[in-house]
Amino acid sequence: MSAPRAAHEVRIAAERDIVQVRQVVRELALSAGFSLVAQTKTVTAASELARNTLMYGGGGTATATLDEAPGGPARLRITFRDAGPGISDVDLALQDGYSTGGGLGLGLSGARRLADEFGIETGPGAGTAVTVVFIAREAVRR
Amino acid sequence: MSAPRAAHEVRIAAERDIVQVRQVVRELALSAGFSLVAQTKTVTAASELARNTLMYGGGGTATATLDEAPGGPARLRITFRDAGPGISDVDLALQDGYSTGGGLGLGLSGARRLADEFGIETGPGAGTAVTVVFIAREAVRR
Amino acid sequence: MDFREQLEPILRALRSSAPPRWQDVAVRLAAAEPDDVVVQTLGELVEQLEQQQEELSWHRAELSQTNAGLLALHSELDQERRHNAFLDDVSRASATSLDSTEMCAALVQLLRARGVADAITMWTLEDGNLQAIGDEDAEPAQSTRRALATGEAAGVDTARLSVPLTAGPRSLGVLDFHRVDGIFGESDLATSSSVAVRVAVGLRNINDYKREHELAERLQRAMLPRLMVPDELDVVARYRSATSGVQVGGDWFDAVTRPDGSAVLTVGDVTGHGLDAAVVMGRLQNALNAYALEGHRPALSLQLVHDLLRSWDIRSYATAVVVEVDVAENVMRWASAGHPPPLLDDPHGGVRYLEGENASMLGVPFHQEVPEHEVELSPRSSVVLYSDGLIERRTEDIDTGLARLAAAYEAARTRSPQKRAEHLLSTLLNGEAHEDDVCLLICQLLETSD
Amino acid sequence: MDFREQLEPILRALRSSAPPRWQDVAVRLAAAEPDDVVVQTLGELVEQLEQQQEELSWHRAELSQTNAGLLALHSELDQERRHNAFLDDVSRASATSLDSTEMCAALVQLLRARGVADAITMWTLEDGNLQAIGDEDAEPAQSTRRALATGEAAGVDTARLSVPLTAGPRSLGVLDFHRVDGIFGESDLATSSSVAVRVAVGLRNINDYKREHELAERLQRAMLPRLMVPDELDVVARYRSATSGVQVGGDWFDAVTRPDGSAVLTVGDVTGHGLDAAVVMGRLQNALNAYALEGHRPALSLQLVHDLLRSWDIRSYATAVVVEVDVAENVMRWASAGHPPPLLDDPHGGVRYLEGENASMLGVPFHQEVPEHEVELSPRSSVVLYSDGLIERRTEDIDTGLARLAAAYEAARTRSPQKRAEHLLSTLLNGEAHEDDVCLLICQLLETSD
Ligand SMILES: [Mn+2]
Ligand SMILES: [Mn+2]
Ligand SMILES: [Mn+2]
Ligand SMILES: [Mn+2]
Repeated sequence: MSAPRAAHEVRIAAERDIVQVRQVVRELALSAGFSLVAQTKTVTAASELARNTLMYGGGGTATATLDEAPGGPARLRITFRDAGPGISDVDLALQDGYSTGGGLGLGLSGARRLADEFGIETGPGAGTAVTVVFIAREAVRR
Repeated sequence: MSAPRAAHEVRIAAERDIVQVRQVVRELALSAGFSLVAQTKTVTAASELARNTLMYGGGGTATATLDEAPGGPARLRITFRDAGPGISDVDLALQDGYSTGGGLGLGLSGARRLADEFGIETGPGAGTAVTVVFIAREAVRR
Repeated sequence: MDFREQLEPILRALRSSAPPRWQDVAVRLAAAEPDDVVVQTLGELVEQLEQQQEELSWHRAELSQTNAGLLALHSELDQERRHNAFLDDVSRASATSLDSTEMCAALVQLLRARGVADAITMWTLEDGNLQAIGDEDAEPAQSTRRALATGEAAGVDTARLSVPLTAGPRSLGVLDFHRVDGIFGESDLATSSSVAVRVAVGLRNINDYKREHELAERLQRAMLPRLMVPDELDVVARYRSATSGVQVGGDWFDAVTRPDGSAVLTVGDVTGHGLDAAVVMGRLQNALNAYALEGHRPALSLQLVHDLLRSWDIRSYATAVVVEVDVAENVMRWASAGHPPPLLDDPHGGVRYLEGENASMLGVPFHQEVPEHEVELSPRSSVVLYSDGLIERRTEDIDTGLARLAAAYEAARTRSPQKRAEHLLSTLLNGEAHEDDVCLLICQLLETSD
Repeated sequence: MDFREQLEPILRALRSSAPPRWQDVAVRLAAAEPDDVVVQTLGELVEQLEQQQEELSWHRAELSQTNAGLLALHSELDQERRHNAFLDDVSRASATSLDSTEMCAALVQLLRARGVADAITMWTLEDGNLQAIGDEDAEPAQSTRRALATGEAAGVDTARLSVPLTAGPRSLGVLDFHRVDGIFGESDLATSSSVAVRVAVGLRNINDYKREHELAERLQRAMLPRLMVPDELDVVARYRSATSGVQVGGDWFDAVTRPDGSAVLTVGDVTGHGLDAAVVMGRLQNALNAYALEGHRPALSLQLVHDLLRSWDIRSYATAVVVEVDVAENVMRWASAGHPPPLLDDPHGGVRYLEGENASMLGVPFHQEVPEHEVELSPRSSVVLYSDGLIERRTEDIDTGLARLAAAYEAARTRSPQKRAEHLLSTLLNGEAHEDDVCLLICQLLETSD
């Protein structure tokens, strides 16, 4: 028996929608028992991906789902979809934007670093769908 | 011959002043050549101290000075002053708020952790002055 | 009414279903009295909106900057963690082997993977001279010598960076980092010296271990016997230690040729195992060797060594058999102190154990005379000396073991002493782990040319 | 016109110099036509303000949450870095000493400072049994045995947590963590096993080193001579190695008492230094000891040992002096093979060197006869045997050294042999680093009761 899944969809059409994505994701993370640090990582990644959807994809949607498998840790899955021009060179786009200074790379590679799982489907003219998964963990006592 | 010092004072009387403190500090950090990470640490600490000034000191001022000693690295010094009730037990207030869950401690101990130098002058009924110094460093290549 | 300019774009941007038309509003505002409170209110609201808008944009900017800072922080952390993991690996590679060549190989793999260097040379100080590990003939470069002399890294801006290896105040050597393409810069100093610190700890342990290991090994090697036999004899000896790792035990064999051409063969067994037994063994072997060379007969040699052992302040016992082969006279004299009997293979008489009265073990706390026996030797005869480890099994009586040895020796009769020795060991020990040391010596008379 | 409720608080909160009074505005709004565009505009602006206010509060909340998250992240990083630094220290403590007791002490200090444990016990496997370092009699606890048997930590929820120490597939022992106040929980498992992994690496090296060190040490100890002298003599001997760390060299002394009560004293010196010389030394000493005990006179003993040395397949030379003290007859016989002359202190005749023909060095490639000399001894006479390291200096001729030794020995005439030996060493070596090994033996006849 698996716990009920609630899908939360946010349209991303304007700057103000980014902050809404943050809040939806934050609430889900909070309800799944994410630590403050994990919460911040999740929200930061979501915020960057939402910004990419708005700026490079011409807007789209963010869909967040909380997956509470029985016995296992909670998994927060967020998918960002747009119908924009797509990314022709994914490898290049995934290079660490921090060091190369590119705008897109910063969010994309940063989000990949922060997420536990990361997937991207895109191509020239095919739009882009980025999925990140964050897993709730017991705070490790050092 | 020491470089000119520019003192920037921001009154902290309302919520909106906190974001102004952030911006003043961010600009000074940027002009002193702080890396993005160092800048973020500086702004985060300043923001927390400004919030303390507003919430526990009943408002006050933030004074930011950039000290560019010849030959040495730039030093960004920020002092937060209020005429509030002061802190009776400084040691307690400096305990890591993250683990003890207290409101004041979070900002104070966090700011101390982030700053290169940290000083506090306070006492019951004597108001509070907190000074933090951040030093610009070459990004260390690992 | 200077809020009108701001009001117009606000009104135009409204997304409500029926926004008021700006023209209509503008007409009304133009006609309004200066103290019209509704218009005044409109002005105030516009100003309020403007201020709020500004505040909102500050917040947006701050949020996005902070986000960027967080990403950058995590990127730095990633680098830091990888760097720490790398140094951890270096520590591990420096500590997990006490063999310097293995350590170098493990290091190079790490340094290559990390892009720190394509190769390394580890120089150790031997008697004040730099010696490259794995290449005895290598000459240190100038930067290597400089690093050693100054105690600081040398070779920045070249393809070879030399970093001193020090443990406390002691200089252990120099680590050279090489790059095939490219040179080392100032920015490589921190990493290379972090590596060197860890390598130095490992190197110090390697040096300490090596010193002790070499000392122990040479001392043991010096205790192993040297077979010195005349041309008329073919002598082969084997030693199998029950203790793994140690090269000497309490069992020994020896063969010496006297100036007169006779040979003296010995097999002995000091009670107990390990190092204590080995030390006593070394002294007994050495003394028996000296007595034999002096010319003493087997019985007298055993007699003297019994007295000698009693004179030492140790409580040790030993069994031994001494055989003198007089090649000129074709005679063999032998004496035994508590040792299993020699096995003789006479082409005419067959395989048999030599029987004769034994003395007690060497070292027993009383004076004793050692009886000596003599036996004639046919050409191509051979004699087998051995320690009890070859024949004794926990589950059998000793006669069974003796019979098995004789049968096995007989079975390999046509073979050379070497082959017969291997045959005995494989047949009697059966590849199993043996609980006792095993010593075996076979001596065969060769066909003489005269 | 439902925006009025929202407008009222907005208007009241205005901080401008002359804000419109709400009552006035309310009156006007009540009187307005439904399609009044100014009033409609007012409504739209209020709605806009409300929306923007909400957005602003979202941003404020996000910014403050993100700030809190950043602080928490840095707090975690701090812990992580401290944890890494701690484990680094553990690695260092485990690697910087090859002495297990020192390593335990360094570890406890770290573990205490970190609050991980108040004490530890390190158990090593010796012949399959657990042995506590620093406490031979300690018995392993149940959790210790369990950790060894299962290869997993044992003792959670008690005050003793036992973690296995393994190197690859090999079990090396167990590390017990103790707490004085409090118990160990599940959350202590990660840290304790990280510590154990690092300690195991160090322990493996310690074991390897210890094994070799003990082997070398015991072999060396076995080579050191034992002075066995009759009651009538007071014999003292000293050895000073030129090579630090090694306990044996090419110089030796020996003293043996025969069954007839006579004593034989020897000092010898194998050419060269270090281990090779030490091994030859051990065999020569042992053989001379055997010959002496056999009853041979000094000259014959040297003669035999010369032949023996020539028979070995090594190219080594040695000098030696052998002195036989016949206490019953008050006579001393001596022979020397290339060795510096014995020094005699006769209460009646004074301090003088014994003169007499020497043989060549032992091991020279030709047969030689060794001359023997005899001298009468007065009661309380003493004789000094020594190796050339005591008298030779690079910058002097040998006579100067001999004269200095005689003078120094005379100067300390009234003292005991022990004191005279110390006096000679301090006077002649002068606390300086000496280039050659030094061996010294003093033998004094005691006043006999009869
Ligand atoms: Mn044995
Ligand atoms: Mn045996
Ligand atoms: Mn010497
Ligand atoms: Mn010498």
